[in-house]
Amino acid sequence: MFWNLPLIAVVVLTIIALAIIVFKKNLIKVFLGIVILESAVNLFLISLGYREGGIAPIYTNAPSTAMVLPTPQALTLTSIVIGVATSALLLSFAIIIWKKYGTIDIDRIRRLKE
Amino acid sequence: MIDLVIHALVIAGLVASALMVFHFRDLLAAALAAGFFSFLISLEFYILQAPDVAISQAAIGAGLTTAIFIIAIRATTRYEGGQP
Amino acid sequence: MRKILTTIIFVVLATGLCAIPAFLAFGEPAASEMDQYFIGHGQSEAAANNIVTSIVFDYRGFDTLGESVVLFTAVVGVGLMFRSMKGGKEQ
Amino acid sequence: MIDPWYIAVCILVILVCLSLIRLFLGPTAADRAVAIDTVNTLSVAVLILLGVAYQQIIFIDVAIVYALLSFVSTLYIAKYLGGEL
Amino acid sequence: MRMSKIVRTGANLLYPFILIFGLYVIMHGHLTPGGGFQGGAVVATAAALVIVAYSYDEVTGMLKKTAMKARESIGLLLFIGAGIAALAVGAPFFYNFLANSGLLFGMSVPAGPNPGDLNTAGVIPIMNIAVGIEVWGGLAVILLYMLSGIRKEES
Amino acid sequence: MIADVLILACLAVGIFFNALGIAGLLRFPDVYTRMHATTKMTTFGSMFTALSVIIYGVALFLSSGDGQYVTLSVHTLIAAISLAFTNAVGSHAIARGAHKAGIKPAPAIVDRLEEFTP
Amino acid sequence: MIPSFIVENSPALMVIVPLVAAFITPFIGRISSGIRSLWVGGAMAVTSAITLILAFDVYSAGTRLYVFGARAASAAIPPDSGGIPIRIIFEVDPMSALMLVITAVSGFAIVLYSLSSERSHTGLESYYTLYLLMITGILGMVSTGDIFNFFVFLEILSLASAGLIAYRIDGGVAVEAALKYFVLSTIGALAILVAIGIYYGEYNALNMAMIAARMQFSLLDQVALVLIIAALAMKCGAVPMHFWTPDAYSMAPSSITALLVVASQASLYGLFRTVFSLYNVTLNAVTVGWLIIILGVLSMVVGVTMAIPQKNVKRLMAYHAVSQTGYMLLGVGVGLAVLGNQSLLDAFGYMAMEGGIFHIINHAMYKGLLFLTAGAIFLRIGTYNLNRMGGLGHSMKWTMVFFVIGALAIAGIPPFNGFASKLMIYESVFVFNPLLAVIAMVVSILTLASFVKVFHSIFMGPKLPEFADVKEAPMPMLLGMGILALVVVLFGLFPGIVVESLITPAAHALVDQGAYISAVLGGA
Amino acid sequence: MPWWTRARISARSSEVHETMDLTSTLLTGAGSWNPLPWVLGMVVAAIIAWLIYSMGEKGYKAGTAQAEPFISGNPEPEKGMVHVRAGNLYWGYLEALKGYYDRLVPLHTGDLHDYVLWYLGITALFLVLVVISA
Repeated sequence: MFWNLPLIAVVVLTIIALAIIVFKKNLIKVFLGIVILESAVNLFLISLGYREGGIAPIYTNAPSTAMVLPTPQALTLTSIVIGVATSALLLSFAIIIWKKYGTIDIDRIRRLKE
Repeated sequence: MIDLVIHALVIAGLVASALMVFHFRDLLAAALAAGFFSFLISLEFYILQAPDVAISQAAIGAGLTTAIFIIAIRATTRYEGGQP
Repeated sequence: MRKILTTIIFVVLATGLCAIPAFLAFGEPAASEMDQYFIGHGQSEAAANNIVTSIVFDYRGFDTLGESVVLFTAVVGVGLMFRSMKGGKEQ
Repeated sequence: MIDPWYIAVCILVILVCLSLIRLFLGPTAADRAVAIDTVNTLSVAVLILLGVAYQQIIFIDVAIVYALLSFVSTLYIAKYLGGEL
Repeated sequence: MRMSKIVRTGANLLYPFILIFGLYVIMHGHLTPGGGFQGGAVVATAAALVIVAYSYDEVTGMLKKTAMKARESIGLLLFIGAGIAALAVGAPFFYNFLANSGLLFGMSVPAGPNPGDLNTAGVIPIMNIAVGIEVWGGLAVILLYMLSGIRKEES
Repeated sequence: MIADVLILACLAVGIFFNALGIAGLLRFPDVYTRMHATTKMTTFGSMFTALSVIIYGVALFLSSGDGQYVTLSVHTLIAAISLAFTNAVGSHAIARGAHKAGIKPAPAIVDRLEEFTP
Repeated sequence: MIPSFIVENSPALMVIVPLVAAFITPFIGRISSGIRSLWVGGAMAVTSAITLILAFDVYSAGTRLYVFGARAASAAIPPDSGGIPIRIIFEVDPMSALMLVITAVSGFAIVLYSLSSERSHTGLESYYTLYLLMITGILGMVSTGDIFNFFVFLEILSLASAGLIAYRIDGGVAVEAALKYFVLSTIGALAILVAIGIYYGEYNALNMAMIAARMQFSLLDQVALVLIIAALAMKCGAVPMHFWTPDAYSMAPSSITALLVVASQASLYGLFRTVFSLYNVTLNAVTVGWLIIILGVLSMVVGVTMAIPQKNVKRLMAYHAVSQTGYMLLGVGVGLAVLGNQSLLDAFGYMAMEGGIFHIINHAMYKGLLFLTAGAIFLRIGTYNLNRMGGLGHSMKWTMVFFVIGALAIAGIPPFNGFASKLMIYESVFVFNPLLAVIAMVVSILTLASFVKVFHSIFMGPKLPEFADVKEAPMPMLLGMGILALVVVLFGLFPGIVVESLITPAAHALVDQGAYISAVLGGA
Repeated sequence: MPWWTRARISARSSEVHETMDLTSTLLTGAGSWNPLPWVLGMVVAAIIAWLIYSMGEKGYKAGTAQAEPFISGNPEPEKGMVHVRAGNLYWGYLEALKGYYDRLVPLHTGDLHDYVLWYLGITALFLVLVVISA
């Protein structure tokens, strides 16, 4: 049970991130929540590939016995770059909204309804 | 055994810094906490034997994401819900 | 009302996500045939010592293309946001 | 016998977690920036020592990247604090 | 506004150093941890360092947005070109046609733990370089655009 | 044997100074004093831990003749040098930024930066 | 006639061509706008041609596989890997081919349209770049056989759509819509990524066929199923997760809205693919089927009732898009609910699914046509507000004709294609549960009612003085609308051959999990 | 002939109407639908309508006083004024379903938090239902 620590951390971090997204009114705060959510998912992927006593999947002079699984690392690399692209686009939206509306409070960004 | 302790400490730090992001009303402080979070998750990747991912998280997460968040805070507002 | 519903949603989601640590073992992957193949053959097929790189650029190179395109898309989108709007009509 | 590298790493990680307290308390943003800067310094030591503890020489690259790059975000924070950004 | 002279000097000194290190990370992507993305991010951070140390107007003289965008497109074209080249050889898209061929980057690797050789891995180093160029341009231009957003607000 | 002692000594010194730095960060009253503690102590401490790794690498190289340990030492040296460089510049920038942000060193009598910058 | 090189590599080429075109477009735009138009139109034409070639090949010769980076298709599954495909595989079966046809036709028509509709706006290089990337995203999503690749293309699609929704940033309202869409789709995409991680952790495979072959429907699989279907149902705009739809559809440029409809259909495709090809009979078909049916019925009713009081014509049409999505969910949901029972499936299940799938292609065509007409009207009179329109039938005759075709098709008036698919849905759903069929018919009547309102207030009445000098929409726009209208009319006049040759293979390919798996894994 | 076509025809061969054009006949589960007779019927109806139209009064001339409406001598209102605008259509329908709309419209708050919460709520609901029923 104790060994599942990273996976438990994934659950806790996901819930914290969703709480930030749902309870915080400020757009930038919400985006920070999304960043944390992304990191939690990345941590999930990486911990799927961990193998007890494994070394990094790189052949060097280090003694090669067992290696951790490489595929999740490749997936996570992709996911990290997608994450930074996402946050850049989101933040530029926030800046434009600040310019046009004068606020980044979610309660007041409500011109589209019904 | 002792690597387990390191592991547990890093994860405790992760959860603590995530909670700090939740707590701070000063967005700059929240962005700093998120930078700290990025660093800790990079350390966690390092411990989980993923140096490739650790490098990219360190470069992108701790370096550039913090920078663009700070630029965005500068372009918008610093305090959640107006000046305290 | 809204608070109660939100709490219920979060409790249910947390319970559902707890299936992950309950059923997936950390440290001993349930199955690893595909990754064993990469570890065993990556060096001879892709001729790279770094297995992660050989997956990223060879076995799953198409994903990497997609990922670069995502970054490109984000850049184009950000450029669209901060474009100068001289000499054109907008809504 | 426990590996001395691991002990050193463990103590340093405890120190990192302690500086989290200053990040939490710090009355001004500058204090928090100082805490982050400190952590950046410590982290390089942590990464180097962990790399040695794992007997993986290639891991040191991560430490170099972190040492070079964390500094940039510090500069952004400082520039923002000074109102120059 | 530019930062103090100490910072500027430090940035000037560190800029080539970070660039070289980024190139190292890119070029050794198939041997050590790293690769196109990581190296590109490192190089982009060097650009970010210059951007932060000098004022925006000075920076736009040094790092042009159009040049950065061009870099991004060229990197991507190089990357997809390395894939299309496989089509030209008669293999499917993204086939690693250079690996173990004896040509450029075509040396084969002995099995098992070894320090590795730069001249291996076929198209992987080429793709690393391409992605490195792309990520460099992309991340730098994102920073420049966001700073230009601040500038427009002031004027 | 001497190498072992040296490594352990450097490690101990490094960790001791790092701990001092964190103590200063936690206990000192304002930004500038905290920065005074952390910048000097942690840079010094981290340099010493890096030094221990360098000694370790050199010692292993001398005993085994394996080239990879030289790589270890050189990379660690690069990390340490870049750390020394960046840390100094970064701390300077933070201090200047904090001063510009209006945080004045409370017990200071003479504030030369204030006098020189309009 | 067609070089075999193109036919063989068409799955790769259909992604390569728009990508390369998108990378070069920013430079082309610097030379001159005419060359840019030519470039984009040409690139889109080539893409459509390759896509149609591929679709034709799939329909005539069966499922196509394309393995990226391996000399032979057999190299995708090396002997040591435990039978797991290690490389990314594009698996184009008739269902994918149907989506490819939709994308090719609408994409080409819309690019013709936007060549003149967006002429006077700034930032056109970015516009066309993102347009081509969006096409790439849709094409990749519907043809990939690798679940992580699906996620990557989904992200390309989300980012490109978000950028394009925010295209008209002047008022800031478009940015608000884009922001809402993008936050939701990011969270949804991360949920999908968690599900991918669960599959990977359980089965150590990323290929959809391989996961399907090993699927056990354990508790973790159930969690993953829920994460995927909730995210994809949100992305296709099912009630009660539809709130982003009217915002985004009404604020995007009209040409993009027409493409967003196709993008939603791609998400819908992902949903069906997950349910049918990934899980199929292992899941509790009745529960999941009824969940999808309930989502569909809610979408139909809420969508159409919210549409009636709308005053903004595009918002009204967006609610109708939600409502029509409900028909597809209903049809395919009925097919899913009887999945375990072969006799019921033969009796009406296939027919319901065919109706739902036929509705996908019909909806993409006529809804795209309607949005394009709305854009043409906006181009000439500068407002979307129905209260300020009137009497445009005198000056915009062709636009009126196209609008009438689209409106009659969406309302299900007999000679048009909407009637055919709705008839299939009504008759088969009536056997399953008469109440659902009655609701579907009532929704259809309400749809007609609301389009009568739109038609009356835009085109009918005397010529208003403020619109005295309104001209007909320019030629390329009419051409783009004409292509879609032609497809609508043809599908309406010859539904038998369309269903027989396009829809039935797609429905059977969707249901037949064994064929999907054995196409990749061999005779297993 | 592809396998699906064979399967289909063998399943429904009894229902195929040999006389009708196969390309345009749509077989639904309970019957068939062919649009061509419908179109034919519409053409016939149009011809009949045209015949009736052509039998009409020949003395009508547009543009003369004949074409003006007779409103008991009142002046004819402006053309733009008589157009019924969209907001006034379906007033009765909306009034009749007021209770329904009063509940439905406020759900569309435009608040991002609500959007996210609806999504998460549906996920949670599906999770409960799927896991319980499995």
